[in-house]
Amino acid sequence: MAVAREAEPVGSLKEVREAGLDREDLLGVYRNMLLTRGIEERGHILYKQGKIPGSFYTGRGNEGASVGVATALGPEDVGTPLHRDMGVHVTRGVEPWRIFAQYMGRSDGPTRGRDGNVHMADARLGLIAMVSHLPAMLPVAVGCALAFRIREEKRVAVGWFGEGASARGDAHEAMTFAGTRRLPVVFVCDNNQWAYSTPTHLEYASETVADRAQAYGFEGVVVDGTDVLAVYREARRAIEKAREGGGPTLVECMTLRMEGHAVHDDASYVPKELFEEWAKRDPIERFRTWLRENADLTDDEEGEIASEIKKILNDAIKRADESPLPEAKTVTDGVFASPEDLDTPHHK
Amino acid sequence: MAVAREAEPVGSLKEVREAGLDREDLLGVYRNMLLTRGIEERGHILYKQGKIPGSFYTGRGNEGASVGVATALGPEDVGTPLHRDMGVHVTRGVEPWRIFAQYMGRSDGPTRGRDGNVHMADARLGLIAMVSHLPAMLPVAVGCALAFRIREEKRVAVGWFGEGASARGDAHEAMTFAGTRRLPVVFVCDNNQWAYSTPTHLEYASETVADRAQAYGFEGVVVDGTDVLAVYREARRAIEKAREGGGPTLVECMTLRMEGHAVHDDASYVPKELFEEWAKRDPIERFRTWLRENADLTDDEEGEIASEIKKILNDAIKRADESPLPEAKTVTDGVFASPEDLDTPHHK
Amino acid sequence: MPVKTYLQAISDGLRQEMQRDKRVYVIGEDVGVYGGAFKVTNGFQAEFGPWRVIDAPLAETAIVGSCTGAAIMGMRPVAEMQFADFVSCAWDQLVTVAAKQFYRAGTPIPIVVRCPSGGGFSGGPFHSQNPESSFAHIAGLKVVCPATPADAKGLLISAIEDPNPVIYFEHKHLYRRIKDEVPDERYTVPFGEARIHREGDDITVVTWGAMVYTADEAAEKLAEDGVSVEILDLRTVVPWDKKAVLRSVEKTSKVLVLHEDTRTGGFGAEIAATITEEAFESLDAPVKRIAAPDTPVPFSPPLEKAFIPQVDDVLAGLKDLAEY
Amino acid sequence: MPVKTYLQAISDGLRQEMQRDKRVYVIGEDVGVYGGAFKVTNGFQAEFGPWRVIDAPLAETAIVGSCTGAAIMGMRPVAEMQFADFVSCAWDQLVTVAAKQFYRAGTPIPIVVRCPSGGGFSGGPFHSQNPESSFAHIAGLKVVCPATPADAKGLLISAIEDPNPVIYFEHKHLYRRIKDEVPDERYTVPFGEARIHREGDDITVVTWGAMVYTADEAAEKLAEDGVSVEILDLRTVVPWDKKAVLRSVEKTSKVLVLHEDTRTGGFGAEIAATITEEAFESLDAPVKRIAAPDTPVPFSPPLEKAFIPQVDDVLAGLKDLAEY
Ligand SMILES: Cc1ncc(C[n+]2csc(CCOP(=O)(O)OP(=O)(O)O)c2C)c(N)n1
Ligand SMILES: Cc1ncc(C[n+]2csc(CCOP(=O)(O)OP(=O)(O)O)c2C)c(N)n1
Ligand SMILES: [Mg+2]
Ligand SMILES: [Mg+2]
Repeated sequence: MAVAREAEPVGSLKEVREAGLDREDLLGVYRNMLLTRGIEERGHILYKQGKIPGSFYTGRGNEGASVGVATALGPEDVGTPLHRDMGVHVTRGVEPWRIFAQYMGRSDGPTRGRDGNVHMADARLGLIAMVSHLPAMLPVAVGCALAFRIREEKRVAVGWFGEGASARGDAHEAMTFAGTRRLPVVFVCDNNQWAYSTPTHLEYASETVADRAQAYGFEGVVVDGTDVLAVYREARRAIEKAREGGGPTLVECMTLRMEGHAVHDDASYVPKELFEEWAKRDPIERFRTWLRENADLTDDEEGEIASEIKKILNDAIKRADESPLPEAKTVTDGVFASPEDLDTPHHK
Repeated sequence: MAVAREAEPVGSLKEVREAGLDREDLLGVYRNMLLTRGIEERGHILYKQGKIPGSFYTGRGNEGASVGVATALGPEDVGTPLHRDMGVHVTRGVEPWRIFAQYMGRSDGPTRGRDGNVHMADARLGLIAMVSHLPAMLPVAVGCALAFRIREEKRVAVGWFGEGASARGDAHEAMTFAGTRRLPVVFVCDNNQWAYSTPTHLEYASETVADRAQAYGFEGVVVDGTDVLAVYREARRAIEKAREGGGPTLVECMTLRMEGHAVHDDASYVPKELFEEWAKRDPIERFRTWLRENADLTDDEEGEIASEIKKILNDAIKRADESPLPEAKTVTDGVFASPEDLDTPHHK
Repeated sequence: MPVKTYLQAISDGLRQEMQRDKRVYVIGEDVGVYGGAFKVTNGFQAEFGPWRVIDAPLAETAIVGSCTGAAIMGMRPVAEMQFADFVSCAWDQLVTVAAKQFYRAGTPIPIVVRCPSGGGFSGGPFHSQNPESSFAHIAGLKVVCPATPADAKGLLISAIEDPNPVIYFEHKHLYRRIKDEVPDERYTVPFGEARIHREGDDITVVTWGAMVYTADEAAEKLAEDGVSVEILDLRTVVPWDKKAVLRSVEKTSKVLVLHEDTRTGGFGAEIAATITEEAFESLDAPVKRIAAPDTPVPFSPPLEKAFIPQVDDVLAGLKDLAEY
Repeated sequence: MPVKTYLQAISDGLRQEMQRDKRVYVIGEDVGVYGGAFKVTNGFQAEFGPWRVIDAPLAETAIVGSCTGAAIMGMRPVAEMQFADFVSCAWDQLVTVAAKQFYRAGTPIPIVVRCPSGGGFSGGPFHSQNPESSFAHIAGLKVVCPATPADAKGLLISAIEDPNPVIYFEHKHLYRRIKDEVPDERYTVPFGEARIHREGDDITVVTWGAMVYTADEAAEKLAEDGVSVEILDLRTVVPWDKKAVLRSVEKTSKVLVLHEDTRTGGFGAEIAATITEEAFESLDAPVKRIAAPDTPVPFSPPLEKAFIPQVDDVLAGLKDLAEY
């Protein structure tokens, strides 16, 4: 018995305008999706060139979901995006060269070479760097919301989690606490149908992850994660509801993880037909078609955007590659913060 | 929106017979409830006399729920009862004198003075000793069920938890795993409306705890925990369903914790009217009335049982008091098990 | 100066800081309406309201994890574990998120986790532990173990001020047993500065928490034999005052490290190893450790007494050293 | 005798034990269909079926907690953490339930938790840790850290046989790098018996895991200077072979304790403190410790290299000792 609401797809430009996006915004969304994919594709190439140490993860197929939710965030809102959510960083405005610097372990990456992959965030953009341990950032997101509630600020926190990580206690405790206190937090489940090699029926036994919201006293919504506008609309609803004191919502974005878990994984355990089916629903392709049909996206504009993105990426990689590796002697710096370190936007 | 089933009360003797209990069984249930309460009342007196070190906890008001579930267990079934579930130990047949020895920290208590209160169990009776950390025994109960499933044994594990402890991650992970694998485990929530001083609406935001079962893909049932026969019937249904491969059930037994959290707590935060209301529904009194009305319990029988219990308790306390305190020099014994220690009923 | 119990000093210090700094809030199980299992926050909810004295669900991961988030948003959370033992349920949030976030991401996490710790009253295996050594090994956490009422207050205020995650162990056996003068005004006690609890010349005892008093009783007895013992109360285990310890060792040449936590891998090993490494030439005897044996904390009084280091155990250790 | 990688030795040992003993089963994330993140259980599910090679939900508490229950019911569970780092999510189940159950309730908990640990390939803060010291402090747990393929197999079988909870750290950097002869037949390597990896007379190195090879390279270099180094590979950290260590120290009079885990409160402190306590008169120099600095494990190669003790660091330490 499913109890969560299933969100309908988004139709016309008019509908989208009502949801708060004008044409310029829509092109921005498109740009962010392309940039997100571009960063990860280029990262993959850099990895194969041996320029990225360790492992490498991407969120291919999740660009609509991540950009959609991030577009719905207000400027003062905050979030804890995960390893499939590059689109959130991009949408919030992190400079692409810093992401490549992060990938390559350089001093100018947001973690200054101390962590890799998308284990990073720019606090000034309202984002908090993820840890590997999933979904340990959910209680943290709830704590942000708690701070907003205590101070009676109209701000919202968004906590991301995968459908696999929904099995862990941190998800439960975070949602339990948020539900009892009706905190201004939105839980976004990136449901890409696989947790590494594990299919969903071994991770949860409810029909959908969103069905679980009911157990925590709030609403669950399932949305097609390849439909960036539907994601945006549902995220915005949930965020504004939270902002107005309506408490949490669980928004589940359905996608398919279009690559292996990480570079080393060929995902041979995923049925080929599944990939084929979902390839047809590529979020970027889908949105491009929508823009052409509903917002008069022209060949010229498309080309312009594409070359703009290309230039950004080329410049970014070049600049990142000029960033030095951190010096060995700095290894013990900054284990503990000093009082001056509290001089950040949030701590002030 | 409640999604769990609400169990109806139990009516006639006929109905109970169909549920598997004859008159002798019923008197046994009555005895176990009286013995449970007697042990805890006497414990309380011993505590006040300074004979019990540390703190002291009782399950007053939960005798029907604990004895009811335990009565439904098969001889080969196992369970992880908690601090309100003395009735489970009693029903499974632990000797009362050993419980008093446990309370008083003597060598003959099931933990040989190493732990106190009802942090004990006799493994030969299919019970596993609880830890304080709640509800850490739920994943353990699930593991028992997993063993039964692997070996294809028709046995069932019962895991108890309080409504307060339902907030912790262990509950979630245990139920998630059990649900995905349809393991033969029954989750019993002793919902006594308080977690120490914390009321239920600060512990969970669903209407009932049983509503949460849906999130794990199995059935939830709410039953009046002061109605020992209704508890028995629902527990039995759930246990037999699990035994037949039907997977887990969450059975929530509604009661009121009729005393403070522990001896030191006067429970002044509980509205007086609530105590008054629930005092009228005392599970022992209720069952006694039912037995008189439905099973011809006579004054003579009642008197006989009462003095039998009294004698058991007197003898038990005397015998326990003769049990020596453990010797200081044994403090470091048995931190690690030896191969011979595996020579237990389950390990064989 | 008013004389207060250790417990009252903690309570008053916390209240004062909450009055002064609106960013400070308290969260934990039963801390609000009930005033906390040990009544440290008694009356707080009436004074500060339900959103600054928050009755949390029974969910240590949510409690500590939410503190981390709120701290990043500029709050100064003080979490209470009902007993120190239950901090094991927030282990991952502390070691994985809170401890490493500043080093990795440059985000300070100014949170305090108050942990009523320690044994001595038959609390049994799960209401008596001293888990400070486990946290002391995790880079990025500070670990505080006050022994006196004045330190309890001053260190708590320092902990709240500190821009890092601080685990604050308050020893339950000191709560009502130990009374002393505590200044009324706000003050801080700096981290990493040991307190000389007792001056002496012949043997140094390095210890903290309730063991300070055990050591003191033993030293008192030994004084009758003309052996003079210096007792250093570390006050904070991370950072620990290596300088003060080495200074004292240089003077006495003999050291006993004493703690209530279990021996193997306890923080006493770190102290003993460091002393040997850095003051080898000053030592007239091997550094001796006295600690609880490697077992869970047993419940029954004779076992618990055999578990927690007693005055006689310390006395015997000191005599061994004196005679070495 | 066939030559196998460290990884293959673990895999073969586990398979052999599962063939022999129906009570043994494997549970973990992606251990079944995928064969485990490092392919240790590759092909196992096809051989033993889905109920003996169990793909668990992403839920370490459920994984470890369920092992405890199944063990009490007579099974011999072997859990795999995908990376050792994630065992922090099962901390409470291990220290609160599994470690203490036998002492309290007399119920043995024969479980093995396999933890792929260690750094050296830019795994970053959460895929490189060596958390053995944290567990070594908890009474009731055994802690195993094999360094060679033959030990990896024999210690794993001992771990499965052992009636206690065993945390088995398999160093990822040895997985495919280290190859050696491994007997085909079933055999056990007893816990608590150190292996002399290299015989020598002048300095003793006490270490385990991947550091055995780092120490060996340094010793090789130092041999050119005519200094002879003895390397003891502890093999198990709990129990650890105090006797063998003291025997070696008596011979060499100088000791270096080396580990990849961070320094403060690391298990090296316990070893150093014990050596000083029990062999003070044999020591010609203070026991030296080399370990990772007190930071999270950094990702970027120059930082990671500065974090993990390198051959040159060990060499410098040995030279210091030689010259003391
Ligand atoms: C607590 C924890 N255990 C194990 C892992 C290893 N791990 C990394 S990602 C992953 C799968 C996560 O699945 P899901 O939550 O669905 O996110 P996805 O990767 O599919 O986006 C696993 C098991 C982890 N990161 N954290
Ligand atoms: C993990 C954990 N945190 C805190 C406690 C302290 N504590 C003991 S009982 C209790 C309340 C439990 O409430 P509930 O689960 O409803 O059980 P009840 O005592 O009401 O039967 C608390 C907070 C604990 N035992 N375990
Ligand atoms: Mg997924
Ligand atoms: Mg309750």
